[in-house]
Amino acid sequence: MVKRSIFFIIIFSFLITTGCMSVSKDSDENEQQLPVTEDLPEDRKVREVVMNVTNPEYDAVRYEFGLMIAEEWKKLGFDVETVPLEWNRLSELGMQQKDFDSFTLSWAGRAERIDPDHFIYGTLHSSLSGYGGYNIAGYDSEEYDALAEEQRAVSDPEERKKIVKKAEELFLEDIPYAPVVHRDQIMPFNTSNFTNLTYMLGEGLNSFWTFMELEPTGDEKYVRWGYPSDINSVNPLSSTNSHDFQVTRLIYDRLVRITETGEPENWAAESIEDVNSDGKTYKVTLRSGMNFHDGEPVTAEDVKFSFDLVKEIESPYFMGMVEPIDSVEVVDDLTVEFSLNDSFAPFISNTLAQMYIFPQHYWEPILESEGASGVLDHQNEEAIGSGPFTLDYWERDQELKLDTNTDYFSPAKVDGILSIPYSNTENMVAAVEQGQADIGGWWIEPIQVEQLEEIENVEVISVPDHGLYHINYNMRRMPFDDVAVRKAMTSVIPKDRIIDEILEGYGTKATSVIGPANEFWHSDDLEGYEYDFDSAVEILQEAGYEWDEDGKIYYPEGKTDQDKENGIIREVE
Amino acid sequence: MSFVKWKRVFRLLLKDKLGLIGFALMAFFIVVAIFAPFIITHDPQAQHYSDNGDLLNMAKPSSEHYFGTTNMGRDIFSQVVAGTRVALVVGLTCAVMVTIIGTVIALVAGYFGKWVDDLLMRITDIVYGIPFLPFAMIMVAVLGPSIWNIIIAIVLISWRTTTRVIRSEVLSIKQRTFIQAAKLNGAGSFRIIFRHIAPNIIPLSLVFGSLAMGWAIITEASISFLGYGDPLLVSWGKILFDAYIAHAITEAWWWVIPPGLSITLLVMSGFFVSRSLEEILNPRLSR
Amino acid sequence: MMNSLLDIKNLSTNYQSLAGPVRAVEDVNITLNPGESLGLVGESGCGKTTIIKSIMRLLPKDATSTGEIIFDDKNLLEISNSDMRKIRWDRISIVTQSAMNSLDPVYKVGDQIVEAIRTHESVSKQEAWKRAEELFEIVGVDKDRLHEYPHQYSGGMRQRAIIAMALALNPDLIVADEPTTALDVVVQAQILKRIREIQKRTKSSMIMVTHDISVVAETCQKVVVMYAGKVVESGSVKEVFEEPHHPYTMGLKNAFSDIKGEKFELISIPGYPPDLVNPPKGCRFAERCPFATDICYETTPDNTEVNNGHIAACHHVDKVNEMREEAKKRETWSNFDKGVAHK
Amino acid sequence: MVSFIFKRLIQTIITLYILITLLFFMFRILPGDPTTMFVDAALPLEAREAVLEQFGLDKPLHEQYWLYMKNFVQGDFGISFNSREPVVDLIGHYLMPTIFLMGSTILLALVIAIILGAVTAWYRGSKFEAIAVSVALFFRSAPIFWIGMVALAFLSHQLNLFPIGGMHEPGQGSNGFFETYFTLEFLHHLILPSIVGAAYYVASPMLVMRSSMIEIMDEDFIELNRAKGLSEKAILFKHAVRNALLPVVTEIALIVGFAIGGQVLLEVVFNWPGIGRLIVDSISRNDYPVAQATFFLMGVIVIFLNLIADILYGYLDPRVTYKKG
Repeated sequence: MVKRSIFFIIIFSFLITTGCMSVSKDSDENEQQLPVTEDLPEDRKVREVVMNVTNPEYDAVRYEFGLMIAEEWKKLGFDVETVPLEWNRLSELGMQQKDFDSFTLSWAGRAERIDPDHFIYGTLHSSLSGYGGYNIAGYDSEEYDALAEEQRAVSDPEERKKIVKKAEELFLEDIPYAPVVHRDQIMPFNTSNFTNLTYMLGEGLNSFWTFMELEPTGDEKYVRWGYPSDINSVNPLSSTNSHDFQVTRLIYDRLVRITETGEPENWAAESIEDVNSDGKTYKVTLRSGMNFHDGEPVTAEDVKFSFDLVKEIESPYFMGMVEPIDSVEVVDDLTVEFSLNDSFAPFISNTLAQMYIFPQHYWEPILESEGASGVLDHQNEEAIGSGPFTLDYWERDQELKLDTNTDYFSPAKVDGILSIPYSNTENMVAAVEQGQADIGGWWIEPIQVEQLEEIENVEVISVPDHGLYHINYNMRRMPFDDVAVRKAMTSVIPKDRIIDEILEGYGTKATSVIGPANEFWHSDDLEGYEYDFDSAVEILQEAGYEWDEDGKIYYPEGKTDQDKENGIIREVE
Repeated sequence: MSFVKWKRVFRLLLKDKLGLIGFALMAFFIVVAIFAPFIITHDPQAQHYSDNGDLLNMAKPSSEHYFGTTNMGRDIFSQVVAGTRVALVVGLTCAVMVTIIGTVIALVAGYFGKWVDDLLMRITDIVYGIPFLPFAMIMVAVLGPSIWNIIIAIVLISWRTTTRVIRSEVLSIKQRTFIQAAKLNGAGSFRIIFRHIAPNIIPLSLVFGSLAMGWAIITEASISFLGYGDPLLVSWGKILFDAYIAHAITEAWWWVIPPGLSITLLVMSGFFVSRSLEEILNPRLSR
Repeated sequence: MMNSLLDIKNLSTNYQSLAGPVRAVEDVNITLNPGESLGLVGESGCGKTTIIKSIMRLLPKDATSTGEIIFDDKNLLEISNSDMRKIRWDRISIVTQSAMNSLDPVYKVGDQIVEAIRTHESVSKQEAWKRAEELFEIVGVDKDRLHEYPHQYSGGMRQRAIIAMALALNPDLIVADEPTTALDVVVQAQILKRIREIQKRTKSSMIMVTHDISVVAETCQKVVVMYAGKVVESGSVKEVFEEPHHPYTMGLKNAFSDIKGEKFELISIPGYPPDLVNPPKGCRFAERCPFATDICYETTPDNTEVNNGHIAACHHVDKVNEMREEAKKRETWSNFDKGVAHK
Repeated sequence: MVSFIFKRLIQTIITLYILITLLFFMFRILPGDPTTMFVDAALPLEAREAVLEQFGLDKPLHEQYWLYMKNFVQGDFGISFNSREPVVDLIGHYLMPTIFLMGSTILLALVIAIILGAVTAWYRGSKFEAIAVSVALFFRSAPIFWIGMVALAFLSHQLNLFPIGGMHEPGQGSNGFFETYFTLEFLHHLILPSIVGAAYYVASPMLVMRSSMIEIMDEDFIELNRAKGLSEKAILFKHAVRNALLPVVTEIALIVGFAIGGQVLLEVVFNWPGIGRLIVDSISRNDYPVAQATFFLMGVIVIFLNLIADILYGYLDPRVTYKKG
């Protein structure tokens, strides 16, 4: 009996495993009509393409719209396999090795990305299409490169904007990646203890200004700032995690800060002067009377030291910012002069507004005794800066406490900040709901908004964002090398449905790379791609693509990916 | 087993209500799994819209959607039904593999003793030292989030319990007179192991097999819950995970309770069945 | 008769089983006077142990006893649990069948004896321990070994330890349930000798449960022979064994070497005891009895007092001499075995 | 006895060595470039290589292994890729909370298990037994995270009886050991996860206890004790439970192994700052050194508790002799 029952169990389990494990039911949607050509040669058939998406834990939105778009592509006759990948893996394959067909990605709307340089140059210039570069699609156009370089050199904003627009037009024509949506930042806030809530483009409630402006209404004077993970390090010199900088920028001061509306504003710098009006030499005068948290004054020497330090130790986050700088000279106690290699339009917004001022007296001894790696490995538990908050303590994965620096030239109105890491967004939202945290510093799911708003004292802010959800096409591979394919695929992205169904209306259609939230740099007359299935078919038909009886798509005559492995036509350098 | 013994088994079963419930529950889930395509009311991955064209998200249970819908407008009832199949495949595959691997290792170690036993037991010790869930997480991270990788990870670890218990049983059986007699009669090792010892420990293996099934299902759910599951496969753990990341715990009980309860009931049926098997097969406990 | 120590009247005990109630003991009557020792003999499964457990009230919960067990004018089947606990060991102690497993493996032997003493008497630990040492002297074990654990003892020593424990409170009645079964012959003899001595010295009554009639012959004055839950013959050892009136007793006698050491051919009784869920209608021994006639299959035999105090339950006590002669022959039993004897 | 412990220690060390080696290979074949997570993707190639070199990731595997073993022996688990803090210090931050939660959970589970196991065996066949066993098996069958979720939703969100997670209310400060772990406020946070965990762990030791009790109750010495006139209570606790405990001791080591997995889920659901969360985070960040060391630590806990359980077993059961090990 026993033997027989084992036998049955084995047979049974194989019966159901060999049958498909996933269960589905055909939906009776109307198939789109495609023109049919009979007797197409098999080798012209377009290979199966892969759409990589993040797994839903990392970002449910990207996962869902990826699946949705893949369905549309299937209707066009492409064999699409959707493969969700864990973020690390996706980032390695997609962003580093460029080993992908297509994948969903989002450029977060950081403050330094308000300046168009990141989108126009950083994600599209051909020099950045190699290993690890941000030009993920592998876009390679001399005409475009020229425009991207030109906008860097022009410092007059109006002039620059025109060039940016030209570049965008060319981008839309070649469509190396498909802009999908700009997702609004939705974050929860508990109004019980604080008022005067300020938030910012791209940063939402995590912005510098939020903490500077909040005013306590009762006895609770420490803002409890929830976040779904802890920071990695309080040493900004070795950190690369953006949340680390959301915390350390409160401790360390910057010469310039980007305002709520996205313009650079002098901060620790009293004045900045483009000495020869050619964008190559800047003279910066510091505010007088600033001190580090240990009481030492902030001087021009510290500023110079900071710039030199990050260059010397190759600080991963800051290194890119100081690249355009040739040298930094101390003019007097409060004045420094920056000499640039070449004029660099985003210098103020992306360099001066990002760099921290590090105390020379603190870091120099470490650099001298332990060298660059000593500085990078330094735990920096005291975190001495000159910013509006001082570090009280940091208990890993428990909490981090900042006290308001009352000597600061523009002190915050709260007594300090408690940064509380949660194990995930769900716990963070629950904490805000329960009034155990005042600010929830992470996107919440649109579906949660309604529930949260019903709760007394809970407010949900929604900020339009200049971050960009998009789909990368790998132009190094067939069939994505063909602009007709990219155009057709882009034309069937159901942006309206994505916004309505996945984002519950909390988002705007992306027409081009620079979103409407970025008011100054956005050009609202660029129309981009709307959902239009028929025109997508037309584009493909005009380019010579054909379909068989099963609605599968075939290359134009004379083209085939059969002799190339995965249709790869260009390797990543 | 003879007819008389069957009768005894049946009578014991009737007396053992929990065992009966266990067998009934398991049979129920197996039927649901086999006929899943006919039971589901909608495609588990399809999104549903209300009459005015809006996405039907987080809808309460209704006659159209028995367990309501998810935040993406998917039918939870159909997802739970579809998840039954995944759970059973994972559970049964793991149970069979764990039982076979665990039993064979135990037989070899227990029978041959000496260095073979020592070696195999040290390996078992090492496997015991491996924290199960983190190991499974790493395995899935290494091999990719597919359900088969999860199964492999579970099997690689779970045989240890079966082996340890069965080995000691083998050791005690080895001492019994009929084994000694078989040895004296010149029976070969292979014959003694598989003809004389194995039949005696198979009942115990079955007990551990049904426990392993529960283990496997829970582990799969846990891995899915931590976000390492197969994102394209509707498993119960995945449904719970979706509910969790959508912050539906407090809002949509219909999304949280059915998959959780399904896991619990199926795993529990495994326990009841194993317990009942144990009582039937081990007269000392059954008296 | 009023001064008898133990008087079992019409005791019947049933167990529950899946197949139905098992009538393990039926209509048993036993009387034991102070200082007397009684042998309870029969094959295993005949209900000897059940009687003991009924006396001690150690039966499983699903078992039921009817009748009376009068001990010291009290019916043990009716007194409260706490009264029963007071009687246990203090008045009736037991030397169990398998001394091997009768000691708790995680406590020292001495502690277990002390525990028994201190449960019933409020004496200090030291005092109790001292008594345990004396007891060990009586049973002939080195008193240092009180500090050891049961697994460090040999089988014989464990048995002695249990005997020592059984004596600890000077009980009125000692029940020895097959005390020597698990031991080898030499040790058996020593233990039996020790038991006899002790019984003489302490003047306790004793019930010796065994399947070995030679043990009874050596140690007891009275004997009760049981078969399949019923008493088939009882009386003084001398009478019962020298003049058995029941064919089963005759057969039993054949199965053991003679009391007086005369060499006999050992003849065993073929067949198996009946199923006690559905016991046969007439005499329970009929199926295995070479002298059974139709009446034996139909009617339960009455107890016949064949001599003063000697009782046998057989339809054919009148033909006893004939049967005794036949029973000595091997063919009587083996022919029957071939199915010649009846039907 | 001493030689037994010695032999077991040697075995343990060998086991640990193999575990360490296994770990090395397991983590080296993790896909994904470890630099992906902690180096900005826009870094020039040279800078990336510098980082690889710094962590010794550019060397051939056997050299990496040698370096790795050397460091392991010296208790140097490297520096976290992520936070650049020495791994040993990092784990130090997370160990205590885990010890407290896991300790209280297992202790609670064992106490309940032993009592319930003994009582259910004693009242074998009663309604109480059926209910107790079913309830224990229900909690054992339910995914721990699900029970945690439901408990949080009901007890914390709806009824507000317990905090929704974490170890302290915000702003408790960075305190000393006693102020951190011996306050009512900490206890308040500890209760719910402990109960949820204990409910999950209780079934196995309880069932072991129960069947061990059932076997023990059939033993002759229990009957003899009854014949000795001991009260049922004395028999139950002094003899039956005491003997039945032995297999439960072996079970403790198993529960710990099992509890480590449960702990991971418990810490995630209850936002507990322990090593369970650390390992989840470090695996998803490809932070090799941390994941490796955390994993190793968990293994060590299990292996050593096995060893301790073995020795304890010998201590509790006088029958065990250590002559042969």
